[in-house]
Amino acid sequence: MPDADRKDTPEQAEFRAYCRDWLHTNKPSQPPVRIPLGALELSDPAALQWLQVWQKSAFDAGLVGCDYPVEAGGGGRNNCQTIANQEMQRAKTPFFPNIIGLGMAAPTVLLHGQEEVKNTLLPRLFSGEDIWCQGFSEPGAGSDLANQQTFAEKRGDSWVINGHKVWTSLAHFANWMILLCRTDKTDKYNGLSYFVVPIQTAIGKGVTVRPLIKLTGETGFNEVIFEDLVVEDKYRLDAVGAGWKVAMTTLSHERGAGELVTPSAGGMSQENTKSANTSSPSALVDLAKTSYRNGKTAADDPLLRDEIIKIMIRQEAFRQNQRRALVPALIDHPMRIPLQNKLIGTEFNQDLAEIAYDIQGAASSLYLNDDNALGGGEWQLAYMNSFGVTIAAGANEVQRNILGERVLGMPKSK
Amino acid sequence: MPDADRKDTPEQAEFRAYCRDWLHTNKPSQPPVRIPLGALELSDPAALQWLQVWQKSAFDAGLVGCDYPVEAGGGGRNNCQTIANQEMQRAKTPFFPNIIGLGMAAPTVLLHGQEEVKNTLLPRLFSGEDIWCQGFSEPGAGSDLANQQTFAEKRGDSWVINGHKVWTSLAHFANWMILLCRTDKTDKYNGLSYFVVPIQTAIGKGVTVRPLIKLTGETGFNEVIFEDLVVEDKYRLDAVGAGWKVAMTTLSHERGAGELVTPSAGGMSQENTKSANTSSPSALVDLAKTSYRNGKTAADDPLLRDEIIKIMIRQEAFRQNQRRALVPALIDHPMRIPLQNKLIGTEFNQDLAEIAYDIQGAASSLYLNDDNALGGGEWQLAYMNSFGVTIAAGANEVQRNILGERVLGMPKSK
Amino acid sequence: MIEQPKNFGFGEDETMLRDSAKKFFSDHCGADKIHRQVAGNPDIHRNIECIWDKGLWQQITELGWTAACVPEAAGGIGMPLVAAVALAEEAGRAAFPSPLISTFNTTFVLRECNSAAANDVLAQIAGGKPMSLAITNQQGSWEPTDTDVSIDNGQLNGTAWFVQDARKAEGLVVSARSAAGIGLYYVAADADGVAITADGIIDLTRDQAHISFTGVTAIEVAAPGAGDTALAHALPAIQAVIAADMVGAGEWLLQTTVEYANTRVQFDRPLGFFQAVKHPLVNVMLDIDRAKSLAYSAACAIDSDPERQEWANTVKLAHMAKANASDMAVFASSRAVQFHGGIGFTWECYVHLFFKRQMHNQMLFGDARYHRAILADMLIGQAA
Amino acid sequence: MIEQPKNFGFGEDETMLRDSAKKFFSDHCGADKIHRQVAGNPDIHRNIECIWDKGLWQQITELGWTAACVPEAAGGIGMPLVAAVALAEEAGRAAFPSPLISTFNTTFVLRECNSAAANDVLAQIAGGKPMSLAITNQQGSWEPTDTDVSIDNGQLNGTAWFVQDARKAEGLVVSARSAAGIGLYYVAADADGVAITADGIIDLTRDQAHISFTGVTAIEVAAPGAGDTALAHALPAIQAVIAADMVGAGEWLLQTTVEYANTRVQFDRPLGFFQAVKHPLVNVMLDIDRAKSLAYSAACAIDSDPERQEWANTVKLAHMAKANASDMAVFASSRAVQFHGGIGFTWECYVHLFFKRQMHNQMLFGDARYHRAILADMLIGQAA
Repeated sequence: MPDADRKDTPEQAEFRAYCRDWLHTNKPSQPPVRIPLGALELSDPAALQWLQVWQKSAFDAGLVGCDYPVEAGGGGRNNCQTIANQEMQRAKTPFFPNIIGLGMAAPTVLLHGQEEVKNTLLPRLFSGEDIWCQGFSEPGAGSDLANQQTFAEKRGDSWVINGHKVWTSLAHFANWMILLCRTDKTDKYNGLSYFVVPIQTAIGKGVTVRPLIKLTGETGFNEVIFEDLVVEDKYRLDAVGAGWKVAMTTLSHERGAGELVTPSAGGMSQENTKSANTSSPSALVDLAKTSYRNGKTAADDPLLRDEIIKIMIRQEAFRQNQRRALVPALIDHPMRIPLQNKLIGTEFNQDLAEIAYDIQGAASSLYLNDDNALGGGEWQLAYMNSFGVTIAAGANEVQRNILGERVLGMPKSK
Repeated sequence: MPDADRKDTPEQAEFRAYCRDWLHTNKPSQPPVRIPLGALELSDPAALQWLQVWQKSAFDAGLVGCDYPVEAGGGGRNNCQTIANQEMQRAKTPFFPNIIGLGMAAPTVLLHGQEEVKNTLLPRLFSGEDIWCQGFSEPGAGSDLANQQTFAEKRGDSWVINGHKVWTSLAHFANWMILLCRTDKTDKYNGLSYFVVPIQTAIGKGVTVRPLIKLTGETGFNEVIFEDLVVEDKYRLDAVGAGWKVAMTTLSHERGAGELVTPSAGGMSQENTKSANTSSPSALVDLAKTSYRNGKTAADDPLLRDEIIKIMIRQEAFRQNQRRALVPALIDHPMRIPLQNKLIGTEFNQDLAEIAYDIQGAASSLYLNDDNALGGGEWQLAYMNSFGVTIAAGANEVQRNILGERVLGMPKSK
Repeated sequence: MIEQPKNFGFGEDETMLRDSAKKFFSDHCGADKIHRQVAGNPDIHRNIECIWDKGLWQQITELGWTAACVPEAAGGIGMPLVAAVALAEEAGRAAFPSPLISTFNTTFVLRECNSAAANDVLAQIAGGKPMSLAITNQQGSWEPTDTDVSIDNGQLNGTAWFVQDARKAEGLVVSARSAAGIGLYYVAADADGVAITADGIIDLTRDQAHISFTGVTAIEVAAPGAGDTALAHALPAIQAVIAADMVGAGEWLLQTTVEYANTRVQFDRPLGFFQAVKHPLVNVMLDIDRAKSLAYSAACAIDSDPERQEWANTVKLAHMAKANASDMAVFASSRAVQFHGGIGFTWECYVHLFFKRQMHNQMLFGDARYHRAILADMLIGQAA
Repeated sequence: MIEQPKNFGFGEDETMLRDSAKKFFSDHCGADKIHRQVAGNPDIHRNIECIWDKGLWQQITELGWTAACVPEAAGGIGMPLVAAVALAEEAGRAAFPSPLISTFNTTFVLRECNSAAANDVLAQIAGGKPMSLAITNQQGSWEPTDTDVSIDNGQLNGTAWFVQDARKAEGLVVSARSAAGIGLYYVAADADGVAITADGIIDLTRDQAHISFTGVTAIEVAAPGAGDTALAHALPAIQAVIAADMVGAGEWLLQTTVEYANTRVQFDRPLGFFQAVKHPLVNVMLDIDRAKSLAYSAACAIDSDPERQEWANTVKLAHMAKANASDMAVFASSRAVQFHGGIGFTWECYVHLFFKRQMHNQMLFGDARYHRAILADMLIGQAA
């Protein structure tokens, strides 16, 4: 969410002007293929390739990794990624496809990896040449992340990995994976270690990637099975047994609570489709103005109006929370707002899409393959997909535990 | 809730005619003193006395304890208490003051007491000459009822009781108490025993009753402190160590899930006050028709209309649930509906009164001591009092545990 | 006040019918089997198909399900409406793909037509012919007076929308407007001038279509001006039956989720230990019980009051049943997916079959807000 | 778009003022002390009293609180509105019985009058004189054009209702109707013809009254036709300040309940272990944070836009703040009582002070539904 309220430093102001100028000339025009709503929904290789070209051009122009060290492929600037992000969102560019690489792998590798690994991997990560995925979830380790069963055994200078990861978004395209696994079966939390693993080159040689189908009918995430995959020790991040600590770096960045700002573009309107922007209450208003309930437009229904306003209040409050989170005098606990973001954001999207169901009445039965579906059926798709994120990355029930325990100081519920 | 849908047996039909006839002649006229909404709110001795006269006359006429054995003061009838209750509610009589005696003590004493105790105590209980209270809650034993600390020590043929009971409704008027206490400190559940205790005669001689003030400003419940109170062994119900089992009899009757129907009257309109009937959605409609929100009556506000209808649906569903609960072919688990009643009933009353707040707008600020308060301020009082029952008798959080565990078969949450 | 049976009319025959339906579905329609049948192709852009098992339909017509609520005078069994409600509940619990509910709904409408022509069609239903209602306009209105089809010189023209199980039905009852008001008309689904266009819907256990009529010759079953009345008289039964379908599906979702929560271990405890899982599931149960009792009471009220002396009470109960069941359907589905975690988010987990059926059901013949708005006008009075 | 300070205007002075208020309240207004002061007589039929500590009022006026948001031109300090919001938040956290909020609200109205007479009254406020608004009709309408008081020949007649802190205020700003429209008038609370009748209210930390005016000579502070405009311009500030009071009280309720839940043991565990307690308290926290950020942003928008160039945005933020805070106030209060169990249901537990203040606050200047209805007209458009 851009925050135009803040004043730029001189470095930021100069960089903002540069970005705006560059984007004016170089923003991609409409894509020749259908681009999904987000990177995690990518399933068409042609769409991926088109987005990779865009990410590379933005990287080459210095808009990706701005605040990372120069030797790791970054721009060596101070607090400029936010500026680039704001300008890319203002210009409504396409999103970046390497979302897990940028948001989770990059800060983790930077903060915990060896120099050689950083300097080799990060430039290709920023450019989008390499696509990354995340090997955290397992059949028995969902919300209980520390319950990892995938095992890495030290053999000589290398590690041999066996196990089963699930819900692995983008694994069908990814070259690299960030991998949390067990190296000691006697200690739940201190028995974990963290690796970066080249998976694409190992497919058929210790790695199997199998697509999982979502309840929406889409693919996009996968099972990844490791059978005696050999990984060099240099790809371990931080110490043996420090995996839980490293994973927390990853998760705090995933939750938007990390020290490094994730390069992020987006906002391009999909003018070549009938798709609705299913994360925007104002799109909901548009939907309500074209949907009918018993001879009246849904936008005239007082109950639906109230629901729409409730969700608009939540949106505005989220925005103002982000603004307040940056003012130390106005927050009691530094993690109180950042740790809310995953919970609030995912429930916002779920409730937004549920209201869209109610607005459409009978037409809510229609799906993407129906020509009469309002907004191309994307709201219904968004409602179903919303459960992916209220479940993933620590189900929201666990998020509420975290907030109660870490922010309010209440006893653990388990 | 009267259930006019069911057909009477010949005995019931005859008894119904008798009740109707008797009530036609003997229903009390309007009381000379303010009668509160329920027995648990009794604080004026004059009101109590007037209600005791009414209960005695109903008992003498055979409308109280109809299904209890004759030797215990009952009517020796079959399934006739329901008929008497329906007719008393139909006639809108006053309520009975000895509510804890009738609803909790009587079935417990009948099912677990010695003959002599039953036959001595129950007639005076039914007539209302004796008022009963319940000594279950303690400062450290609220929802966790089994955590009783009040201790009964066997000395010779008697028991010596020491401890501290709280939230004891009606203790300021009561002659008798049903008392759960510990007789063995080494076993949480099997270390409990259950007594009936004459408390009024012991005041100043081992018993102290101190009124507690509710957040509404009303009195009505109390602390009861036992210091070396001596109780005869015949007043023990069931075996030493069987207290938890006996308490379950009490609680299942309290929850309306016991085998004996509680004698219950009520419904008298309080025509000598401005008081609202704060347990009725139709009274809420009346309130909405006389309350204003921005120049419109609240009854025209679509959002409040929707809230009122939601609560009316809950009321009707409750009624139909009670009907279905009596048809074995239509229920999967015998306790599934009865165990819901406390939870549903108390939340219904709370939500009903909260809507009344919303309906009144600015006037919701006014209380019983304001002449302009809508409905005499009783809705506001009802909202505050509603927390008494969502907390008491196993907080509703515990009720949900019980339903999850006993009906759905889920693991214990503690 | 009319006396109603205390058992909602669930006598021996009705209970036996219900229990035989339970057995039928558990023998033939396990969730695994339904899933294999209807969920073979998850592709979001797949062709629109209409998948159902006509052999099973043959069996249930032989068991008398379609005849159950057809009056004896029209060749049926003449059981009370609670029989249909019980069957709908079991069909919902099995997420059964069939035109059963649509055929029931058509039955209820035809029963209110009181015409020889209607009785002829009812006899066909009793004989096992699947039928559906074509009575909804493009705006998805559930009001009996709203239709985009007109009739002139005995010929239907226009389009009916949101027609349920359209490609399974062999006959359609169509509402059409003329100068004299709304009438109801019977046409064979394969009649000349009837063009059925399948909708791409989310629910895998149903099919839905819009149907255009171009100069279609039709049989009048309710005269102009009497059609909307017949529909209005049938709506409480329709609402009760759909509520019952949701109750059955809700119960499947509840029981399946409870089982999962009792076995799935996280943080060294079964999920069901956690109140964040247990308490919402208890709330689902409370919601199901409400909807169930209201659906039974609505059905019983209809059965007990053929003269419609206490019609307002009947209408009230049916609206309440549908409103409560619709809210329950959404809530029960959402919690089932959430508490199944990652598994619940996959196509291979059967939960999505019921989730999608419930989302379809909740809007069918009006969602919760729609019914509550009508109830507000009835019970509070029209707003100024 | 007008540039706003990223810190909502919380500069060094404002932060210092807020921190000194925190200290003032913790020194002088512990919940135990307030309880002893205002809750001495629980009797439900007690006489209506007006209890407050004038000595503390003297101290806070000396600390410059009443002068803070009075413009320098009118003898005040001229701080931004966030200063008043910060003070209101601390006052709410202490359930402080005083006319502070009413005096702020009167200040905001007078600031919008742009008259010499208004500035004279502002100077009295800066000097420490408590004031209140008498602008609400018997139906409890919060619209600037609704009043039951009229003015004719310079004399007020009629009754103003729901006047806050009426018996603490020394002066009143009254809205009154004449043929030329709504004007605003200043009268001393003890002027001839002013009759203050105390209301029996639930909130123990406030007083409220209805005030009848009988031929009262008044000073015009906003001319007929300009009064409702001045009120409309002041309402966002009023809404933000009351929202802040609720945020402070909500935070007290949250922290106090968390502490209780962490120490009270049932079933061998602290209550806070149970998700049925923990998760609702987390939801209270989320609600408080929303209300707080919205209240600050509304105040900052007012401060940043003296010319009202982006007035619609300011109005939006203030309505959102009040709507969100009102819902939060009800929820936070209810959970605090529930989770305090039997203790929370007693008069001796301080929770009821805050519970009652919150229930009063939530309706003051419009409850959540009222503000959302206005927002719907603004953001969706008027309904047909």
